Amino acid sequence: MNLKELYQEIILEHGKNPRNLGKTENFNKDAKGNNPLCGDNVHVYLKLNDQRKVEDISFEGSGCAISMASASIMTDLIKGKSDNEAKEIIEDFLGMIKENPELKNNILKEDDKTKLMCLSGVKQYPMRVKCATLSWHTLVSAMENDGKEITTES
Amino acid sequence: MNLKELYQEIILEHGKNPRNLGKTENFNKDAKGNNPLCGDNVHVYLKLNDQRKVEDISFEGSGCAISMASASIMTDLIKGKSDNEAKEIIEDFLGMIKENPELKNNILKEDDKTKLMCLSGVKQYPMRVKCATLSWHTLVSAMENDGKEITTES
Amino acid sequence: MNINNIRKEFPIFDEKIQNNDLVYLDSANSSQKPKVVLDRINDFYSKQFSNVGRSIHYLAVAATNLYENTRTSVQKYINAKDKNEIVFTKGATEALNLVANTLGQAILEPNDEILITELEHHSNYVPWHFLRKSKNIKIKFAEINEDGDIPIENIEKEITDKTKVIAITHLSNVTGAVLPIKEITQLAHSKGIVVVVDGCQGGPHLKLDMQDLDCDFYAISCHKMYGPTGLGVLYGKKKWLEQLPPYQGGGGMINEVKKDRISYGELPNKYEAGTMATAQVIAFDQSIKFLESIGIDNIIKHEKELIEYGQEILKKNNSVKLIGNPKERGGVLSFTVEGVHPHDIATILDETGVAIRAGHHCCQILHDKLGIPASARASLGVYNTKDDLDKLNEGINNCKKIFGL
Amino acid sequence: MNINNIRKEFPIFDEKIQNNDLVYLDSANSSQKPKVVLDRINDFYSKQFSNVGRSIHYLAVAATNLYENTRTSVQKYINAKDKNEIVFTKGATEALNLVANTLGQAILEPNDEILITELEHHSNYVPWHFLRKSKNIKIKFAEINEDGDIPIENIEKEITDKTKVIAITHLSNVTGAVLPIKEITQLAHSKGIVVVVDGCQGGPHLKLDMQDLDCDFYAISCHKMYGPTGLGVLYGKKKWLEQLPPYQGGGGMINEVKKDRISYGELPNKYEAGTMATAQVIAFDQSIKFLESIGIDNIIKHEKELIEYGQEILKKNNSVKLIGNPKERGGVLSFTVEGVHPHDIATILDETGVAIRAGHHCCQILHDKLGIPASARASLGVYNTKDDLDKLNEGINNCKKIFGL
Ligand SMILES: Cc1ncc(COP(=O)(O)O)c(C=O)c1O
Ligand SMILES: Cc1ncc(COP(=O)(O)O)c(C=O)c1O
Repeated sequence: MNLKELYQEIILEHGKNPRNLGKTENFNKDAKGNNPLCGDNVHVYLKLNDQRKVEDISFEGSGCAISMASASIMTDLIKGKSDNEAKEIIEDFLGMIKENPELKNNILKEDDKTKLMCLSGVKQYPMRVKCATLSWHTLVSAMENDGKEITTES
Repeated sequence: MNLKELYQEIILEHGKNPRNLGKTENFNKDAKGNNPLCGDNVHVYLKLNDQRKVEDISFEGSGCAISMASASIMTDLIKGKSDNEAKEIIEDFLGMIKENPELKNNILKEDDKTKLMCLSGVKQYPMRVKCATLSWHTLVSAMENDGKEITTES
Repeated sequence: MNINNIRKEFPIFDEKIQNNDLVYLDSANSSQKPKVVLDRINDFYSKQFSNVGRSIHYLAVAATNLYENTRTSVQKYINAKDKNEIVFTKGATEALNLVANTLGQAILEPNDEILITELEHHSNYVPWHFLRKSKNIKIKFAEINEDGDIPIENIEKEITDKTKVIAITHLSNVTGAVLPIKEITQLAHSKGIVVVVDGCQGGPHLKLDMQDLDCDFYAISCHKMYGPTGLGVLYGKKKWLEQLPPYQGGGGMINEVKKDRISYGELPNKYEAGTMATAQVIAFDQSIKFLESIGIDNIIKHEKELIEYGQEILKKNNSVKLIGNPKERGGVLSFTVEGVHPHDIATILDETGVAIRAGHHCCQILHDKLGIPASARASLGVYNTKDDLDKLNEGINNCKKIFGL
Repeated sequence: MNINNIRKEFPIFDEKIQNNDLVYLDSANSSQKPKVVLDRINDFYSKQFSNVGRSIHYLAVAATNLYENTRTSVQKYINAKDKNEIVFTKGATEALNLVANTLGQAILEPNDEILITELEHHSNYVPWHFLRKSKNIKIKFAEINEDGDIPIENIEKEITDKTKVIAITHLSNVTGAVLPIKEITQLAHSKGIVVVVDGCQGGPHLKLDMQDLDCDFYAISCHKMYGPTGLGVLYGKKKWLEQLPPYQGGGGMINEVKKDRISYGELPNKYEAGTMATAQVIAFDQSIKFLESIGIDNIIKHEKELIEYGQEILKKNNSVKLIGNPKERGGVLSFTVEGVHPHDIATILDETGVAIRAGHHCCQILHDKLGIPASARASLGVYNTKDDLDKLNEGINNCKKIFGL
């Protein structure tokens, strides 16, 4: 195990200064996520325009460095993408955290992929995987806008 | 341990042909006893006359050789005794089964005491003590006539 | 299947019980435990112990994984669709209480009927009885036939419009009757009735296949399945476990807790309030592995041979009366001996190391019906042999001698 | 009290955890187990195993006696008047559910109030919350003061004519505050209010004297008292246990069972339905003996020294903020580190073998009140040393380094 891999510079930096924190104006989709075990929670707000493009995205919540960094990086990368692109990125990210060694999508630029790969350190810390994935699961729920609250147990 | 001590002739004989089995006429006190663990039950009927003498006593019920013999011998010995004498005999019997090596009362004749002592074999069989004492506890309850059903758990 | 090797896995058979070899014929009460299970308990406590599901340090993570592994093993062993259909409880009794209580809260209305059978263990009657008082529910009893079986017709004729639940044993712990759960479930489901199976004796003796049985709930007693005490499993179809309210409240089963409201966690946490029987769950994985290593088909075959042999010798013994003559008998031989009360039989057998049970075996309704206050019961485990049954028979002969019969 | 000898009794400290010595600071979650307890479990299963209270053969009688011996040991250890005031449960959570459920059935009326505190663990809130829905009961919360204590005035001012039950922790698993149970009981009883104490943390850390506390119920978690998992104890005054209805139904808790009625057994059977955690109960006797062999006064003294030392070093560490400053603190040091989330602290500490817990510790109400989503908690057992606390402090410094603080 390697703490350095888990707490890379970029994670610490995003954790400390998360981007897109707050409640975006005129959001039209949102969802809450919750980790009952530890009390972490996140609320993702999304503005999907008529062309089904993510015009704006933000989040509120509190959590550890990993979860804040993950939400921060996620919102950064998803902004401006179409909903189909977003879904592909999400799936790719969750697949990478779960088992794949690399990201596979052709949507993100290399340096964006590098940012995301910084979160791969959690793979060695099974109990922390939920921290990294909560905001992503919540984003899925927001996009589906089924109003169902997400918990990390699933 | 010694099965021969537990199943003495007299026990087997009383077990097979219990005395005073049935519901005595004109009883004025009675009580039920029950061993929830094994389903044994006994119902003791008592006729206490104006001089507080046990004019008649009988029992109904089903159980193992030990419990039938015990009820049979008990009813035999208690018949004709005053209620105070009965209480002393009961106490003495229960004390003997619990810890005393011998019976101490001066009420019973020697050969009646010998009959009772035949039940002392259960001392080596802790789970069978309840079989030997159920009818006696039930008799106490009948004499007090508090209507409380006796279980062997106490 | 080599019975000598199997016996060697159970340390208790190395012991002398009052100078006798142990002839253990009380497995329907609780089975003995193989060494692998004991070693697992010991290893877990001495090398890996931590509480599960709460902390995120190394030991806690490892323990949580081990705990969840057992859930998966049980899922596979009983062929459940989803691991979250497996709930750990303190025993089968708690599992049945959980089901009765939560069905009572969620779907039962006054005057609804619960159909149970005359074979039921108190653990599958008393929890429903509670609903009589709290909800004015009615309880009906499907009758046994003269063989101690419950033919499906006896179920069918008790079903009314009001029947909401059929709660029934898979294998009677007294007559040994194996009930046609699959057919009962088909019948019940065709009428929208929930089927709850008391699988305490099914667990150790039968092949467990939830997809085949298709029942809604199935309760298992781990200590009868070569596992630790203080542990049971409730299988429940996901749609039920998701829909029903929680049973006990506490740590671990919540989602969000506020002063004015509480929301509950998802499966499997919802039904596992408080610190669970961690070590027992983790060790039960070894019980499953033990069963799998022998193979349930081999176990069934072995026990069938023993049951047949036992019936044969006991039938030859005049004054022995076997209880029940079911079409399919599993694991249990109950009997009475003319002129000797079951307690006396048990005591006399015990003197030579033969451990059986005497009493009503928590089935008073059945004993009332049979018109006997108690019976003697020899029940089998995977470790028993024909020799054990011979010793049983010798013991019975000894009873007859002592009682001058 | 020789700490090195005590540590030697716990096999887990011989293990390396990811190449580190184990610094176990998660005992409020669950304690480690001394070898005597593990040996007892193993011995019982491998040499003496049988179910208790049911059969009358030799092993069954012996097991029943051993089981009841533990009841007597617990009675003495907590100074209860009667052994039948000791009920074995699957855990403290079940014990609290039992009390809430049966009080709910027997004495609570709509609009009655239950008074709990902001310190309560979910296990002492959710079971009462169930009564909100089923019985329209109100729940009130006594507030903590700024030290994380519950002074008796804060209890007193929430009491109304409608208050029927005060359910309260003996020792907070977050702030470590030891509450004045004796005084609270006096106050409550003067108003006819039932007092239920969550003794999960009281069990391992305080002297337990039911006659002195005089509470009506006291719930204990055996796995936090150096005992096996899957076991709890409910102490209840006899008058209550006799008067209240049963909680779970099943084998062993009945008196007479008929098709149309059931009567229940007497104490202690009434509350012990189904096969209990036999081996765990029998082994718990060794946990009691272990505690007695050291002496609770020595344990209290040792832990007090550690708590004081821990407070001292953590107070010196700037950026550490201790949670609570109670008059009397037992067993627990919770804290936050400015700029580092508790989960990150736990992960970083774990890397050097220091096991703590991070989260809300099943106390969301309290964390809401404190305005923090989570905290880090180091909790003590009899085996901890000052060295353990030094390693904790080093670990915190390491967090600060990694986070550039
Ligand atoms: C104060 C307190 N109450 C209740 C509980 C629940 O105890 P258990 O999980 O053993 O049922 C705990 C332990 O987590 C506790 O610390
Ligand atoms: C058929 C049946 N049902 C229920 C039970 C109760 O199981 P447990 O005591 O493990 O809760 C038993 C065992 O005694 C049983 O044989």
